[in-house]
Order: sequence, then structure tokens, then C-alpha cells
Amino acid sequence: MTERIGVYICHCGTNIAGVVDVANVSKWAGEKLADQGVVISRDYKFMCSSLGQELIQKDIKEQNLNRVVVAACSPHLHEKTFRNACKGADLNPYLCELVSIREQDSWVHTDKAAATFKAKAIVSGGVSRVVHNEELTPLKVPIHPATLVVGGGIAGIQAALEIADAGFHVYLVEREPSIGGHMAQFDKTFPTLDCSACILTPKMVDVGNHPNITLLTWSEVQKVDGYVGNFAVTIKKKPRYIKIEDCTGCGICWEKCPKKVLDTVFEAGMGNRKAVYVPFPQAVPKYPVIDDVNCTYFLKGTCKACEKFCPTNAIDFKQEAEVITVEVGNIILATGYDLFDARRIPQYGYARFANVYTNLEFERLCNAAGPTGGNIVLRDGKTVPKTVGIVHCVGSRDKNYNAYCSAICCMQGLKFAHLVHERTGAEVYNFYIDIRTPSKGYEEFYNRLLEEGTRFVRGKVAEVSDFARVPEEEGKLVIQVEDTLIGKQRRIPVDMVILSSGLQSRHDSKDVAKLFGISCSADNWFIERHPKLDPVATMTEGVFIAGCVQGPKDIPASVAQGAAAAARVLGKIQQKEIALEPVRATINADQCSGCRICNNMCPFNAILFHENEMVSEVNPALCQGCGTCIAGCPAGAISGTGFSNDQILSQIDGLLLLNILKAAVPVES
Amino acid sequence: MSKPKFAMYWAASCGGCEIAVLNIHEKILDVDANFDVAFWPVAMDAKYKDVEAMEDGSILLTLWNGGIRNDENEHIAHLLRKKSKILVAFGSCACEGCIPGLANFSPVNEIVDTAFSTITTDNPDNIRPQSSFAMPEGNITIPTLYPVLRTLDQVEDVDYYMPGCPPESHQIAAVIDLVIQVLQGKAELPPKGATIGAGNSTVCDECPRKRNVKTIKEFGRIQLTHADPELCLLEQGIPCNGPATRSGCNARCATVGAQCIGCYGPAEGVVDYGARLISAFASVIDSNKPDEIDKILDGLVDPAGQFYRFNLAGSLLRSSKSAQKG
Amino acid sequence: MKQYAYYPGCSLESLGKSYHLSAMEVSKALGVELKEIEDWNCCGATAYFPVDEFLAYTLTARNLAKAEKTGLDFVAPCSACYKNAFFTNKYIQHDADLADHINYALEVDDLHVSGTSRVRHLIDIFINDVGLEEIKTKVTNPLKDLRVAPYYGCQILRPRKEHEDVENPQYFENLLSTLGAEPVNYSSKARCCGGSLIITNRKAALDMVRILLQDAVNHDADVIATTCPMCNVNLEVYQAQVNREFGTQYAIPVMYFTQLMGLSFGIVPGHLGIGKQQVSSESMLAIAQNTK
Amino acid sequence: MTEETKPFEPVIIGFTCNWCSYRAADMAGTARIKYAPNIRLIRLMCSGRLDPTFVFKAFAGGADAVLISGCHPGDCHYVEQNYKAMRRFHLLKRVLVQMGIEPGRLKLLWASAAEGAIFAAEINKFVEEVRALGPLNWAKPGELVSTPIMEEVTA
Repeated sequence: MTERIGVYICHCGTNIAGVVDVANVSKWAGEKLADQGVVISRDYKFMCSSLGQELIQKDIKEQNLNRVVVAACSPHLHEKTFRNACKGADLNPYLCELVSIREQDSWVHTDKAAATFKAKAIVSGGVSRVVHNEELTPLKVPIHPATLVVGGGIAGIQAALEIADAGFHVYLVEREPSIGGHMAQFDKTFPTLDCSACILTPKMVDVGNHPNITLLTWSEVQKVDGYVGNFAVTIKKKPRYIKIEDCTGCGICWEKCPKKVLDTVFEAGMGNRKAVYVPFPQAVPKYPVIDDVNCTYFLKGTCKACEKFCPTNAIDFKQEAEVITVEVGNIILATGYDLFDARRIPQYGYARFANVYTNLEFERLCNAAGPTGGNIVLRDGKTVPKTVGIVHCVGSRDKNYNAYCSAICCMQGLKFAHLVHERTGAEVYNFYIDIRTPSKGYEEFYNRLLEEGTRFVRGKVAEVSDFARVPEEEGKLVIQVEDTLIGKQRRIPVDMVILSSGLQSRHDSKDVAKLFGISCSADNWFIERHPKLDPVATMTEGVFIAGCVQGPKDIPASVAQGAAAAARVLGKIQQKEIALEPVRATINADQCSGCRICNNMCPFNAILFHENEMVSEVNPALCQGCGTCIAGCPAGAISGTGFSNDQILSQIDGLLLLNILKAAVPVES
Repeated sequence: MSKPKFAMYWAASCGGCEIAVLNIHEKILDVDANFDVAFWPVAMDAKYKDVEAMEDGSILLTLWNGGIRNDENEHIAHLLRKKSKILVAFGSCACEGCIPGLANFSPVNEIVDTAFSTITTDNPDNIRPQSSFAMPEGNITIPTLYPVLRTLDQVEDVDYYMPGCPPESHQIAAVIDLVIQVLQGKAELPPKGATIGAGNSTVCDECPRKRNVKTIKEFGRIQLTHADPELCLLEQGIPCNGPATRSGCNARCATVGAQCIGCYGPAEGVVDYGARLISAFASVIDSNKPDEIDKILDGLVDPAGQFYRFNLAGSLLRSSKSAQKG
Repeated sequence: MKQYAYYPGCSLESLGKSYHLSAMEVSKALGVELKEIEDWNCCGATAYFPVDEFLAYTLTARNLAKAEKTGLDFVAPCSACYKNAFFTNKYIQHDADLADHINYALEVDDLHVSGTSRVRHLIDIFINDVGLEEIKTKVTNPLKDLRVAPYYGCQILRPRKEHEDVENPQYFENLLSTLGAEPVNYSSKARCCGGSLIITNRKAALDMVRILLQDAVNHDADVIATTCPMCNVNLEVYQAQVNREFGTQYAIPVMYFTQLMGLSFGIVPGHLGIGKQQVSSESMLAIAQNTK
Repeated sequence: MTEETKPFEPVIIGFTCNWCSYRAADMAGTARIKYAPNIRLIRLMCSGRLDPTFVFKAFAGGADAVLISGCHPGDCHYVEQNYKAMRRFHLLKRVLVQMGIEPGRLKLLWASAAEGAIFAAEINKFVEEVRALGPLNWAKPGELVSTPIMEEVTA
């Protein structure tokens, strides 16, 4: 069909008209671009106003325009506006092109002649481009109502419950034998000091009993196929060696198991478990796991004590790993964090001096259900510390380790200080760079600590040593620190040192990100779609993140994100289907020779190769429309909607239409 | 009724195309049976004035090979266009410039210097040809070189393109069959501007070598490497132009262990042949570090030559800056 | 035979003689040739740099230039010399302007420095070039039951060079275990020995020495091993003064790591300059030679 | 002013990615940061979309220089596509040099959405660099016909 293009130059009040001679530009376009199909060219005070939009719609109808170019502000601002205007006039919205003569012309140039000249170039570029715009319709993909939640910490639990309570099915995958995550290891939670287990356990039980939740503990995601709305997730269920249908969780097996194993996971190395075990009494599910690395039977082929004593014959040494595939529409990643390894700072003496503890060790130490039944004692198991030093920012806010602030350590340190003070009456020193308590009730808690007489020393600890310079230091751990408030070096002898190790992304977060096709920040935290306006979505449609996997945060924030992610997922499920921007690549199978150059060019695995036909194909739902494969295809067999070669090549022509006059200052016009 | 007229002309090219035409064996008899050869300087004596005398459009089919290097080439191009119903850009030179087009890397005077003033030429007095020279008998002239070589469609309107250096004989035969069938009303001519006598995919389509996902850590020259005979050459770091080159040759070179150098030109709809290869090769380089990337690229000794061996005159830039200055 | 351009530095001709002797003996045993740089000069020590940095660099550069001529690695047994040479070399590599100025000065001597030679500490070449494996084969008299406090001192570690962890290095310990000795794990192994503070503020320096001695004693060290003549002097020669100053009774021998290597190789103590110390080394020798 | 006396004003085509560099340009605009009017931007979804054909087209069409810009390495909206742009840029540059186009006429610029000021400053810098190089004046097909005189050397 012959082009009938309408060109609309916006004054944007004086924003554009103040610098660009808009009347001149529209007149020029009307005359000089007529041969390209411009049938009408107008300028108007505010194109984005309803009147301006009606102007376009009126022309579309009366002049039966089949293409529209608006020269106004940045497409990021009003592209949708004008596309919708065209839609309103039954013109396919993608036949409308918005070119920016404000952000990229009138606002950044002062020379009016030059700016006007450039505006003409930009408009002519838009006109030549729009000629090649195609009618497009957003792709619609159905949304599978089920959801996968990875990670059974508090964020994952919250997300799973929200969705399940709304009546949709959830698969909750947890690596460990029980859900609960780090929160289950804590004793008290700041600032309210309510017992962690007391508030967490009911939620865990809800998850365990929820009809809409399929709980897959001791399991890991192996493979993710498909795309938003239609993921096929392959999950490996590691063998428990327990027939859960028979197991009652009575606990006889782990009573009878003769094999003690140091528990480096839940007890953080502070206590032992058996070779057959549940990580902690309130574990969900209640079924134990036989740890085949340490179990005597698996090592020596004898023992089987658990089997002998199990009242329901639920032990099954033959059990093997099971791989299942589930269909889900959306995925929430809540895989949490690792603790910074305090060994990396040798001068702090962790693992060199017995009485230097990490924060997680201390959580277990003061936990009523922990190895000492909540008694705060030194490693010897009896001595109660008289002075305790709490070192903040261990591995955080330090460019040698992690430059970022771990967010939770200040409050955690204060909590520890309180617990030590309360239970032992010991003198407590907090060594801090800054105290950061920016949340509801946090500052109050800080003040409470100050009133309790906890000592605060502002300075980064230089070292923890066991060397005594003066008799008072004998047999103590000496904390060397510069007290920056009095400008003096201080040596403070203590009995116990607690290192507030920072939070780190999971050691395997890179692999997990790859698995789910999302990206990591420099510190390997998962990157959200927008740091402020879209904190739980990712760049990959249908994959959301919640909790510390996105960055260090405390329990309230993690719960909030879990709920937020759930809300986003529910929103998608409710829509039943989602529309994807139709900017996509397609491969012409006849022209594709199967050279496979494009095959590793797509980070979203949208390009698949058909061995038999020897051609590659783009999955439109996975394709994000970046166009890298289009540019990379040696055969020119890949074309892209919205940014086709024709569109861009013509736009170049258009932009250069005027450059025969080799000057930004126009000679004609 | 008299047979339709056939013509073939040889401009800036090597003559391989003519031989390729004669190389279609007994099919050449069909040509004779179905056509009157009106004008074919290589095959039979003919004078330009005879052609000039012909009625416009009286030649049915003209196979033009060679690029436009001088004013004579251009003159005949215009002439034959006028006289022919169907003008076919025959062979790589006519379609995209081919090897003669590589001269577009150098200014014309350098080309002349190389021809007349280098060790390979015995020219002690450094005599140069002149476009016109006064003799007692009068002025004698030879064609004047243009600054750069142009493809046929850069000077005249072309009906069909037939790529290849030279076009494969089986493809020529097929095309002649087609034309004859059209004459007999048994077939339709393809749409104007179409590429005939070739496939519309690329060489890989016909290449038997095994292919995997590509990542290139190092480019090497085939004569310096022991290439796996089964495996895609490009994957072995050998710059093979196959992925970007139009199919139709049955992957002749790749099947016998040499990389494709691209004589069949760009695939359907491609604007700039070299750009496709630049983009494709670069995309699969296995590094994100600028200096490392440069190190890998050092393996491509002559990128422009690699990517534009046949296509320089037909490319977007057409020639080097120095050549343009003449 | 491994060859090195050897820069003994002033100390090894005087107070650090025993370091020199033992270094030579041990090198011989390990097939390492330390070719002394001809006509070497002062490294600038700690005193010259604050006075005139440029001249100090030039001073050190002269030694480097001579080493470059030989094409061998520049090896210093003294940590102070090592540090000065190391950084001078680095600056010459990275500061073309400085290099020009220095070379202008060196022209007088027909010398030119380009920063091409590697600057190494003696312990570094034994551990990394010869290797612990090789060293082990030479140990005929393992220093069984000898508790040695490895004292790195500061200049070999700080400011950070291309070295491993400056906070908690391990290579000295590894060397000692290779010799059959028991390295003690104490906090002060990389703490300052007082350095030239011993001249300017003796009391402060003595206290710093005391800390080191006490920490070693706390960990039942039989001997302190050093890699630097200055540390050695402060820890050994000044022990008596420390005792006087603080009323302590320290009598802990202080040996260069080369001396301990020598002993483990079965070289007679005399050849290693053992016995000339102010603090008697008998107790230590008794254990080292299993005559206790 | 006549053509001769007028200072040479280069025409530069700039390719930006939708997420970082185009937004950097927007940012320069909203912040009213002034820069030379010689550049005309084309928005792609990603610098990975940059097809060398576009660059050749721009030069052949009369542009004096071409700017390729995208997200900083590691920050690509599409994870890693800007690295492909970087690789292509390196090879493209080599070819352009062989074609007699000064390397200074092709520039690769990483700019985050926040770097409006940097973007503007870099453009000004680029414009000056290109101004110094002078016009490219790539020959149009028609202009390539003019016949040269071969200097006559006779015996």
C-alpha cells in the first residue's frame, strides 16, 4: 500500500519551541518529505495532551494515515501515549514512531539554527524508519497457575504460604532436610527479642500441612526449561533412606544411632548430630535423613542399628535419588545467603583462638535448644565470660573483603550485647564503625542498650591477640583498636570475642543465576529489575527474587519481599495470560544453513538447534528482543520485529538526508 | 521463425566464466539449437557496430561477465542493455566485482605503476599507456581506466544475477534449461532482480562437516593447521566464509578440505557481505577482554581481504578512500 | 647451579656477620651461588629516604643497575635493603620520569637502570626457587623438638609486595617444619621490632622488643628465628637492656633462619657464626643437636 | 558565511542501547547538559544489535564518524550482549582502517543511564576529535566515475 504518513512536531510549551523552529520543521517535513509519503505535517503546543492526541486520531481517520511520526520527548516518556492514541484510531500502535527532539535536541543545544537543522534530520530519520514499521501484536502466553519457590528460609516460606493461601499450588524446594533456613538457628530476634523458633515454627508447620504446598526438602533444582508461564523444572530428590510413608518421626532411629557427627550446618560446628538425623526438633518435615557420607553402614557395610530399632520398618538403605519434573508458571528464588568466613581475617583470630566466635556460633551458643542449652560459656563448656567483645563489620564495609554494609550486623551485635548482659552480667564492648539502626524500633533498642551500660568503642578492630602486655591481660584475648572518639589506641582484654561476620551471596549463586537465566551483581547478589521500583522482579520474565538472595536484609525485610514476590506472582496468575513486547527475533528456516553461529549468542537460551533439520529456531517467548543474533547471523537469516534492518538502515538514510550540506548550520531551510 | 538471439560479453574479468559456459559439455548444443549467437567476442568475430545496428531489445538473453573498469566496459554495458531483453550479471565480477574489484583498495595510478613499473615488467623507459596518442595516421586511443571498478548494476539495470567464480557448470546448465523451457512456454521466468543458478541459503547448508556451538579462541591459517577433516573449519579457527556465502556450489571447497572464500557472494537479502562475516566471526570470539580479543584477531592477517575478496566493489563502501581519490 | 646477584648490605659485614656466614654455607649446600655485586653501596636504609627521597632512590638504583648488568635476580638477605630495592625497582618500572632522572645521575658511573631485574629476599629464593622438597633432602640433622618462633618482622611483609597474606603468612613456618623444627604459633610474628627507634626512642623500642620476647616465651619457644639483621640485633643484642629496663630475665637465643637451616644440614655451628651471640645458644644447640 | 570559511561541522551517527546509553542521553537532556549538535542518535534495543552494516551504511551515506554506545561491561540489560558489540567493534575497526577510514572515526562508549554528563562530555570530545580529522566525504556511486588523467611519460 502507498504510505500516508502524518508528522507531528510538539512544541512542548517552550521546551522544544524555545530552541527549535517547530513551524519551520513541520513545514519542511510537509514539503521535503512528501515524496516519502508524508501527507500531513503539523506542529502543536502539547502533542501529549488529549487535544494533541485527538488531533492525530482525527487525521488518521480523515486523512486515512497509515503511519505516524511524532517528534516530541523521549520514547521512554510518551511512546506508549502516542501508540495508544493511534490504537484508539484503529491504527496498529506499532505503526507510530516517536522521535526525541527534546531530550536529544532542544534541551541539549543552544544554537537555534543548528537545533532546528538537527530536528529536521531526526524527523526525516523517523519518517524513513516508520515506512518500514510493521503491524505488530503483543505475544500472549498462558500462565500455568502453579509456582516454584526455591529456598525454604523465612522469605521462601512467606512467599509459599501467601500463594498457597490464595488457592494456587506451590512447589517449595529446599536443599537441607528441613525448611526454616537461618532463622531457625537464631535464639531471639531483634528488636522485639521474641524467640525466633516461637514465631517461625508455626509457619513451618503451616507449610508442612498446607494442601496447596508440595514440600520438596533434601532436594535441588537441576534444570529449568521453558519460559514465563510455562516453565518445566527438573528437581532432584536426594535419597533420605527413609520411607516417609511409613516413618512417624518418632526419633528412635537417631536415639539409637551410634554414630556422632559434628553438625557444621545447623549447629554451626557447635554441636553434634547423629548419622541419621533431623537438623532440629521442630524440623519440617519431621522425617529424618541418613547422611550416607558418615553413616557406618554406608562406610563399613555393617550397623543398621536404625533399621533394627525402627518400629515401622521405615528405613530403606536401597533408596535412590529420584528426579521429577514439575510444570510451573512462575518461579520465586529465595535461596538466602552464606556467612562471611571469618578465617579470611586471620588477625581477628577466629579458628586460632578458642574463644573467638562467629555470630552464627554465638546464636547457637545462646539458643535454649543449642548445645549448651542457652548457657553462654566459653569453649571449655563451663567458664562464664566476664567481659565480651563484639566486633562489628567483620568482612563488611572493607574493600579487602566485601565493600558493602551487611545491614543486619549492627542490630545483631546489639542483640548479642543484650543477651550476654542479661544472662551473664558480663561487661560487653561493641566495636563499631558506625551504628546503623534505621528501622522501626531499632534506634529505641540501641538506646536501651546504651542505658543497659553496654560499652561502645568507635573504631575498626586492628587485631585480636592472646599476647599480654600487662598483667591484667594475662590469659585474656586482647582487642587492639583505635578509639576514634578519643583518638587513642586501646587494648581491651576480654574473655570472649564475637565476630559479626557479614552476609555473602551463596557460594554457588552464579550457577543458580545461570540455571534460572538471571544475572548477578558484582558481589553475586541477584539483580532486581529495578532497584527502587521493581525490587522483587528480575530481567527474566516470570522469575522473581525475595530475601537475602537480592542483598543483605533482616527478617522483616525478607518477609516483606517474600510477600511482595508472592503478590507479583498472584497478579500474573490472575491475568491467566501475559502479553510480551512483540520486539522479537525470528529465523527464516529456509535461509538458515544451521551454521550454529547464533547458538551461543543468546543468554536467555531462546535459540534452539534442531539436529535433524539442521536449522536453528528462536523461541519467541524466551526471546528478549536484544537483536544480538540478528546482527550476528552471517546468512542474514534472522530478522527482528520493531528494530528490523530495513527500519534502521532507512533511519540512517533519513538522518543523513540533509548532510549533503556538510554543516550543522543549515544553508537551505 | 528465426531463433532468439543470445549474447555474451566479457568486461573486467578473467575469462573463466566463458570457459565455464563452454564447460557444460553437450548442453552447449542445446544453446546452439535454441539460440542464434548474435554477439560473443570470445567465441566468434563480431564488431560493435554490428550490435549498434541491431534493433533495440532484439537480443533475448545476454550473459554479461566482468566488472566496469573503463569507459569501454561502460559503453558496451549501456549498448547491450539497450539491445537485450534479459541482461544477466553473470559471475562474481559482474555481480559484485570479484578479484578485479580488489583493485578498489588502491588508487588507479598505483595499479598502473604496479603493471608498468615493477620488477615483473620489462619497461626500461617507463613508458605508460595513454588513453589517446597522436599518430600520423591519426589519433589512436585505448579505453580509459576509471578510478574504481563498479559492478554491472552500478551502471546499468540488471534483470538477473548469477553468482560464482565462475558459476558452477551444473548451475549454468540448469539456467539454460530453464530459459529454453520458458521459450517453450513450459516455465515462468523468475521475478526481475532474482538471483538465479544458486541456492538461497548459505554454503553450510550443503557442507557435510560436523557442526557444534562455536567459540573461537584462536584464528589460524589452513596451511598451518592440521584441520580435523570431519569438523566445521570455522570451529577449528580457520576463517571459512561458508556461513555467509550463498549456497549453490555444493560446498566445493569445504568438502575437499579448503575453507570457503566466498565466491558465491552474499545470501539472499544481505546488504553487505563482509559485514555479515565481521559480525559473525567477532561474535563467537571466546573472550571479553579487549587486549585478549585483539590478540585473537591478530590471527586474521587481512580482515578486509578475508571478508571482501569477491565483494569489495559490491559492498556498501565499494572501495578504499585512497582508491576514490583516483 | 642457581646464580644470584647478591647484595649483602652493610649489616652483614658487621653485626650481621653470622647471617652472611650462614647464608653462604647454606647456599653452598643447596647449590645456590650468591655472586656479590661489585662495588655495591648503601641501600639508603631507613634514614635517607625521609631526608631526600630522590637521592635515596638513586643510591639504591645504583646497586640495581649493577645487578641488571649481570642479568641475575637481585637478592638481599636484609629485609630493609630488600624493601628499599624492591620499591625503588618498582618505581623505576612505573615512573618514567623518575627513571630518567636516576639514569641521568647514574651516567656519571656509566650505569643504566631499567627495572628489569627481580628483587628477591634470601628466604624467598630458598623457599620458592630451591624449594622445600629440595631442602628436605639436605636435612641430615632434623631439629627435632626445637620450638622455634618464626619472626618475620615488618619490612619483608609490609608494605605489601607481591607476597602472600601479610597478616598471617605461613612460609616461614613451612620452612621450619621442613627442617624438622616445631614452629610456634604466636601473635607477634609480624609485629614491629622497634627498628631504628632503638636509637631515637630507646625505651619505646625496648618495650616493643619485650613484647616480642614475652610472646615467644609465652609460647615456650626455645629460639626466635629472624630474617633480618636489624630485627636480630634488636631482639638479641638488646635483650640484656630489656631485662635491665623491665626487670625481666629473658635469655632466649635469636638465630637467623639460615643458621637453623645450617644446623639441620649438619654444618658445624662455628661455620654458621653460632656461639658469637650475646645470648647463649647452648640450650638451643642442645635440643637442635639432640644432645639434650 | 560561505562554504569555505565555515568551520567544518562533522555529522556523526550515534547508536545507543535502549537501557543505558539512550537513557544517558535522556539524562543529559533532563539535566540540560549542553553538547555539540553534530550527533544524531539511533536507538537500538542493545549494543549487541549493532550490525557492522549500519556503520558502513552511515559512512557510505556521508557520516564523518560513528559512535557505538551501550551499557558498561557487566551491566548489560541482556546480561552479556555488549561484549559481543565490543568484539565486533574491534574487528570492524581493523577493516575500516584497511578501507582508509581513520580509526578515530569509530568510537565505542560505555555509558550507564546515570552518566548523562559523561555521555555529553564524551560526545563533545568526539566531535572535536573528528573535527580535527576533517571531513570524510565518502564518494557517492556517481562521483566514482570521473576519469583520471594518466600522466604521459614518453620515451
